[in-house]
Amino acid sequence: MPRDELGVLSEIKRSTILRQIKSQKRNDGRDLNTFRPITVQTGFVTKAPGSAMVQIGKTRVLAGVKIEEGEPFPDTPNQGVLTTNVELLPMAFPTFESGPPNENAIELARVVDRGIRESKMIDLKGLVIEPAKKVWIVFIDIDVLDFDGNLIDACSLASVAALKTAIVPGSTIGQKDFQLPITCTPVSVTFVDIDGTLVPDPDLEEEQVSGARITVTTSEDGKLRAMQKGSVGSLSMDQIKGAISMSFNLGKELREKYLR
Amino acid sequence: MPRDELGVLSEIKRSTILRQIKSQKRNDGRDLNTFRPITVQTGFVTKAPGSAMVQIGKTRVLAGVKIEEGEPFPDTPNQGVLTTNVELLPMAFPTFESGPPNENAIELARVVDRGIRESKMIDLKGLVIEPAKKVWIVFIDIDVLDFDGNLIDACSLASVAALKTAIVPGSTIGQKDFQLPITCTPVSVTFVDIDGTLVPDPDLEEEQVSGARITVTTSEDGKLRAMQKGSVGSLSMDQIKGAISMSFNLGKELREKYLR
Amino acid sequence: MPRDELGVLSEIKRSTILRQIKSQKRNDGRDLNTFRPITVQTGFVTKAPGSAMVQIGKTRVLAGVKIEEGEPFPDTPNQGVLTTNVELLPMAFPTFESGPPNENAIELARVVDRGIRESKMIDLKGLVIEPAKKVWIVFIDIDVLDFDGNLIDACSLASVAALKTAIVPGSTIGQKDFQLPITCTPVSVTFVDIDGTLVPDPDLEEEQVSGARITVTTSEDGKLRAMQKGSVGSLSMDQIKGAISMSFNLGKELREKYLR
Amino acid sequence: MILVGTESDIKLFNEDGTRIDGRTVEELRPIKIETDVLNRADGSAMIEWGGNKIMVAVYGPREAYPKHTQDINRAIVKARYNMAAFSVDERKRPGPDRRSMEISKVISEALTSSIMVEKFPRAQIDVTIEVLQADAGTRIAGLTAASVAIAAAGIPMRDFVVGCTAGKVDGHIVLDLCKEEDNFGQADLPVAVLAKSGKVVLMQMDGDLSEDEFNQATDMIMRATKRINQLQREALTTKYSEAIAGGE
Amino acid sequence: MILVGTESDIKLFNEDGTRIDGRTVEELRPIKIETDVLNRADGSAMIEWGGNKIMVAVYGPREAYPKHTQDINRAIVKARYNMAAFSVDERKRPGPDRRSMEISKVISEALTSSIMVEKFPRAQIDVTIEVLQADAGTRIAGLTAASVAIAAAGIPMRDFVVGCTAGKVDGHIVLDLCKEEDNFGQADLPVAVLAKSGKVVLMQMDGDLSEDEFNQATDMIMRATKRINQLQREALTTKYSEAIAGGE
Amino acid sequence: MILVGTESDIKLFNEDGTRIDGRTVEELRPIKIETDVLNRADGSAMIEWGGNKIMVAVYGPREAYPKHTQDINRAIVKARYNMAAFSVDERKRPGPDRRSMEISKVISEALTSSIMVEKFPRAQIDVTIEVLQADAGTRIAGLTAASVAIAAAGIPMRDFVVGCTAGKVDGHIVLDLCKEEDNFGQADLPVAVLAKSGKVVLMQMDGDLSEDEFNQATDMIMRATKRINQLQREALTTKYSEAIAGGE
Repeated sequence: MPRDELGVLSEIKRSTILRQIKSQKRNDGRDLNTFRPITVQTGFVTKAPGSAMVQIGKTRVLAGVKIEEGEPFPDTPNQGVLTTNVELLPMAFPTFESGPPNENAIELARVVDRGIRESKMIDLKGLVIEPAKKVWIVFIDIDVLDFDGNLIDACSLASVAALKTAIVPGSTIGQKDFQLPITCTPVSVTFVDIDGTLVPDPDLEEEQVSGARITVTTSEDGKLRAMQKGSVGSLSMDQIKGAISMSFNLGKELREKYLR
Repeated sequence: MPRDELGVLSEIKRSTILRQIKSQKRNDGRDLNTFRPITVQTGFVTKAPGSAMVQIGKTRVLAGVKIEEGEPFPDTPNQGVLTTNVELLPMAFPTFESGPPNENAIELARVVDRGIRESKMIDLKGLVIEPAKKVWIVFIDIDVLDFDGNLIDACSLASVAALKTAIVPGSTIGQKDFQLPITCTPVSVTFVDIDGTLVPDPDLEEEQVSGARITVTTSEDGKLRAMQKGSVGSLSMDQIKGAISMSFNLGKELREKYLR
Repeated sequence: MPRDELGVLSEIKRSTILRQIKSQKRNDGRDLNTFRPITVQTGFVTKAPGSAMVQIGKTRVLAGVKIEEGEPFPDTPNQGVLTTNVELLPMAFPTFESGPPNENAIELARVVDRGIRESKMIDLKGLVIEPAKKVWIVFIDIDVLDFDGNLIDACSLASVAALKTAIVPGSTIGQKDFQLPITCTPVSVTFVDIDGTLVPDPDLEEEQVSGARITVTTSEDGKLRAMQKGSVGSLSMDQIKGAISMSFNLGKELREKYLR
Repeated sequence: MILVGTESDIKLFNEDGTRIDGRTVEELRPIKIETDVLNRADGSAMIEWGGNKIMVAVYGPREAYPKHTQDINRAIVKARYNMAAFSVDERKRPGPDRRSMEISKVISEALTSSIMVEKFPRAQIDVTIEVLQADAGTRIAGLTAASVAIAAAGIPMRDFVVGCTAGKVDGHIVLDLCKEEDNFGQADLPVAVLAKSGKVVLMQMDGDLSEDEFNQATDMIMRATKRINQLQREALTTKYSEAIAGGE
Repeated sequence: MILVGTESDIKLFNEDGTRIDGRTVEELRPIKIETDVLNRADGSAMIEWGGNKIMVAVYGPREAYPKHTQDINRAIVKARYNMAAFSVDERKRPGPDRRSMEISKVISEALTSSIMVEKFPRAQIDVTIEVLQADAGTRIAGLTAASVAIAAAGIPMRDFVVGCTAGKVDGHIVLDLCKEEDNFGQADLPVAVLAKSGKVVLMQMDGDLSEDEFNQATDMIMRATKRINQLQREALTTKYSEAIAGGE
Repeated sequence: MILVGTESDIKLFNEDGTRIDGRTVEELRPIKIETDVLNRADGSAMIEWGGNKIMVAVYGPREAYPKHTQDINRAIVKARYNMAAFSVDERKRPGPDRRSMEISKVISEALTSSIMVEKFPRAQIDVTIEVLQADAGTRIAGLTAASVAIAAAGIPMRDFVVGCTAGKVDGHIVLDLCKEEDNFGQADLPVAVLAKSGKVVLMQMDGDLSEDEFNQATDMIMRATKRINQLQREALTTKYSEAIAGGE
C-alpha cells in the first residue's frame, strides 16, 4: 500500500471541478478569487508566549511560539535567532506518517519562514541580550491537525498571528517581559493553476487536479517579500504577474480581517 | 519473514502450560510462587567500577556500571546523574535485531531505571564534585545475552548487584576512590497473568501464553517504589494487591540471598 | 530490484579475463603489473586550501581539503586533528545510493586515512594553535564521481596530492598562511587475486571476477605504513610478500610521476 | 507557573486541608470532552483537563502496513503519544523520545485490551494523541480521550478505557495531581481501567507508597473513573460534555 | 574572498554604474558547459558559471524502486542536489540538510515539467547534481546543467529548462548575482523557464521588491535565458560550449 | 591500568629482554575458550584472552532477510562486532561506529572464506561478537572465537579461522600486543589464517615496519596460530580449553 500519496480523485469529480472553474465557480461554490471561511484564535496555548489556532475551510493548524535564551549565529552576533518547524501530524490525513519532516514539510516550513524572515517582520536586532553571547531565540512550531489543502497560507497566517501576540519573557532573566518587536505584517497567498486559471486558496481536491502552484508573500508597504513556485507544471509570466497583483489585494483583506 | 515477533507456541504446549497452572505447577515443574534458579556473579567485568552477570533460569544478562565526570542537569544542580540503557543483543534471541533500542528495550530500561531512581537507592546528592558544574554520572548499561523470559527482573537484579559493588573513581580527579553511596536495595518482582492466575518470574513460553504483566519494585523498609503494568490484558485490583504482597515476600528473599 | 550489488559479469567476459591473465595480459590489454593511465589535477577547487581531481582509467575522484580551527582530542592535546570521509555518490554508479556511508565507504575512508595517518605524512604537532585548546583540523573529503574499480588507490592518491598543495589559513586568525607541514609521501597500491595471480589496480570487471584484495601503503624511506586485506578469499603469505615488494616499486613510480 | 526552590521549600498542602490550587484531596480538576473535532479522522476527540489540552484522532481499522506487521488473528492498535514542541515550559524538540515511546506502548496495550480486535484480522487502528498544552496527567487524559475517539470512529469496543491519577503530596494521598504536585510530590500513580469491570489496563507508579496508601489511592481512583466515564458517555451522545466542579 | 563587515559598510555598486566585480547590470558571469564528462552515467554534464563548478549525472529511465513509489502513468524524476563538503567556505557536513532537500524538490518538479514522463510509466529518472565549488546561483546553474545531462542521456524532453538569477543590489536590479551581491544584496530571484515557451518552472524570491522591480528583473532573466539556452544547445552538439563575455 | 605520559616517556621493553607485562617477545597471554555458553544460539563460544572477555553467538543458516539480500548461489555471512558500553575505560556510546563497522566487514569476509557457503543458497549466517571487556586484540580474539562458535553450530567449514597479532614495540617485534603496547607501540599487525593451509583471510597493518620486520612478525604469528588452533579444537571436543602459559 503506497503511503506517500494523497490519493487520486475520481474522473467525475475531476471533470466537475474543471467545468465549474470554466464557469467562474470553485469546487465548493465560492467565487474564483476568494478564500474559504477563516477563523483565527490567538492565545489557544495559554502557557506559550504566543499561539494561534487557524482554520481555513476544513484545514486546521496550530502555531505555537516559544522564546528562549540562546547563542546567536557567529555571523550575526547582533541579532536574535528565528527558527520555523512544521509537523505534518499523522492525525491530519490518512497517509501522513510520523517521522522526521519529509520534503513536503520542509518546503512548507521554509516558505513560511522566508515570508517572516524576509519581510523583517521581527526586529531581530531588538532580541540581543548580550552581543555575540546571548540572544533570544524565537521558535515557531506548527502542528498540522486537519488537512484539506493550502497548508502554506494556513501555517503562515497562524505563525504571523501567534508572533503578533507573543511576549518575550524578559522576567526569566531578571529583566522585564516585553512585546516581541514587530515591524510589519506579511501575508502569503497561494494559487494553483487549474486548467489555465489561477485560483487562490485551493482545497485538497483542487490541489489534486491542479498543475503549478505559486505563493506570493507581501507586506503592507506594497512590497513583495517572498515567492515560491511549486509542484510540477509551468506558469506564464502573465499568470505570475496576475497572481502578484491579486496577492496584494487578498493580502490586504486578510491582514485587516485577521491580523489587526 | 516477520522479524519482530517472539514466535508462536504450539497449541499442545499452550494447553499443557494452562493445565499445569490449574494444578498449581509451573511450566518447568517449579511451584507457583517461586523464581527459577538464580546466579549472580559480581565483578565479572574487572575493568568496570561495578558489574554483575545474572542468570535467572536460562535468561542471562550482564550489567556494567561506569562512573564518569560530567555536568548536572540544570534543574538538579546538586545531584549526580543516573542513566540506564538496555541492549537486546541479536545474540540473545533469533529475532532480536541490531539497531537503536525498540519500544520493548526502552520500556525495559525505564522500568529498571525507575526502580533504582524512585527508591533513591543511590544518594545522588553524594555525587556532586562542584555544585551546578561537575557531578558524577552513573551509567548503567545492560547487555541481554540470552533470553528466556522475565528480562525486567534479571536486568533489575543485575543493575542493583552491580551498583552495590561499584566504586566511584575519585582518584582520577585527584581525590579518593569511594564506594558508591547506597541507601537501600530495591528489588523488582514481575508477574504474568496465566488464565487468571498471577505467577512470578515467567519463562518465555509462559510469557507467550500470558495476558497482562505487572512489575512491583519494593524496598526493605516495606515501601512500594515503582510499578508497571504491561502487555495487553487487564488485571483486577485484587490480583494487583496479591501481587504487591507477594512482591514484598519474594523481594525480601531475593535481597537476602543475592544482594547482601 | 536489489540495489546493493555491483552487477554480475557474463560468463564469457569472465572466462576472457581469466584466459588473458594466464597469458600475462590484463582485461584492457595492459601488462600484468602496470596501472591504468593516471591523471592528477591539483587545485581543481580553487576555493579550498587543497584539492586534487584524480582519474585512474575510468575511475574518477575529487579530494578536497579544508583546514579549520577546532579543539584537539583530549588524549592528544599537542596535535592537530585529521579526519577522512568518502562519499560514494549516486552519480558514480547505477546502484550507489545516497545516504550515510555504508560499510564499503567506511572501509575505504579508513584505509585511506590509515595510510596518511600512520605514515605521519602530516606533522600534526605543527598544527597546534594553543596547546589543549585550539588546533587546526584537517578535513579530507573525497567525492567519488565515476566508478570503474580500485577506489582505494584513487582516493589515496587524490588525498595525498591535495594535502601536498594545501595551505593552512593562518591569516584567518591573525597569523600567516603556511604550507601544511608534510613529512613524507605515502602511496597505496592495491592488488586483487585473479585465479591465483595478484594484479595491481584492478578495473571493475576484474574486481568482479577476483577473490581476495590487498592494499599496501609504503613511504619513500622503504617502510610499510599500512596494509589491508579485503574481500572474501585468502592469500598465501608468499603472495602477500610479492605484493609488498611490488608495492615499493609501483609506489616509487607513482610518487615520482604524480606526487612531486 | 514555575515554582522555584527546593523540594523542602515548597508547601503543597494548606493548613485548612486544601491543596496548593485550592482543591480538596479527592477533587478533580475541571474536565471537558468534545468529539468529532476533526474533519479527516475517522474519529476524534479533544479533552481539556485542568490546563491539559489534548487532541486525539483515530484512523482505521485499515489494512496493516507494512505487511509483515499484520496479525492474522486480530487488529493491531498503534497509539502514538506526542507532545507538541510548544506544549511544555521549555520548548521540546520535535520527534519521539524515550518517555513518549514508553507511554505510546502502554497506551497501545491499554486500548487493545478494550477493543474487539479479533473482529479485524490483518488490520491496524492508528490513534494519534497530540498534547497541545501539558499540565500533569497527560498520559491518562490522552488515553481517556482516545477511548472516546475510538468509540466516535464506530470501532466496536468491549468497554471504555477511563483513567485517573492519584499521588502522595506532603504525606497526603490526593486525587488528580496538578503540575506542582506532580513535580514536587512523593508519589505518582496513574491508573486506567475498563469502565464496567474496573479491571486495570494501565498502571504505573513511582515514588514511595505503603500498601495502605496504595489502597487509599486506588480507591479514590476507582471512584473518580466512574464520574469521568460519565463524561465520556455524555460527550459521545451530545458531542460535548463538561464537568467544572469535579467534586462529588 | 570573504568580505568582512556589516551590510552598511559594503559598497556593492560602483559610481561608474558597474558592479563589485566590474560587470554591468545585465552582464552574465562566464559560463562553460561540457557534456559526457562521466563514463558510467547515462548522461552527464559539467557546468562552470562564474566560480561555480557543478557536475550532473543522469541514470534512467529505469524501473522505479522501491515498487510502491512507482506511478503507473509516468516516470518519476528524482533530483538530488548536494554540496560537496569542500565546496563552500566553511566545511559542510556531508548529507542532506533542509536547504538541499527543498532545492532537490523544486529542481525535481522543474525537470519533470520538461520531460516526456508519460512515455515511461513505472520508471524513475535519477539526476544527481553535485556542487564541487559554490559561488552563488548554484541551484539555477545545477538545474541548467541537469537539463543538458538529461538531453545527453537521450531522454525525450518537451523543451530545455534554462535558468538565471536576478536581484536587487544597492537599489539596482542586476542580473546573475555574484557571491557578495547574494550575501549582502536586498533581493534574490532565481527563475527557470522552458526555453521555447518562456513558461516558468522554478521561481523563488526573497528580499524586498516592488512590482516594477519584479518586472524589470524578470525581463532581464528572460533575455538571459535565451543566451544561456544557446550554450546548452551548443554543448550538446559540440560536447562543449563557452561564453566568456556574457554581455549582449 | 592507564598509562599517563607521552610516547617517549614510556618504557615498554625491559633491560632483561622482557616486556612491560613480563612476557618474552614470543609469549602469548593466557587464552581460554569455552563453547555452548548460551542457550538460545545455534552455536556459541566465550573467549578470554589476556584481559579480553568476548562472547560469540551464531544463528543460522536461515533464510536471508530482507529477500533482496539473498545470494542465489551461497549463504551470506553477517558478522556484527560490538563493544559493550562498559567494556572500555571510557564508557562507549551504544551502537555501531565507523571502527566497528569496518571490523564487522573484515571479520565477515574472513569467516565467509572458511565456511562452505555454497551449500546454503539464499541463506544467511549471523555471527554476533560482543566484547564484554576489551584489552587489545579484540578483533582477532573475537574472530578466533567466532570460528569455534560456527563449528559448535554444526555449520560445515573448510577450515578453522585462527588469528593472532604481532607488532613493534621499542624497536622489537613482539607477539600478541597487550593494551600498553597497542597504545604506545610503533606497529600493529593483526592476522588471521585458515588453520591448515596457513592462507591469510584477514590482515591489517598500521605503523611502521620494514620488510624484514614484517617477515619476522608474520613468522611469529604463523607459529602462534598453530597453538591457538589447538585450543580451538580442544574447546570443541571438551567444551572447554585453556592455555595459561602461552609460550612454547
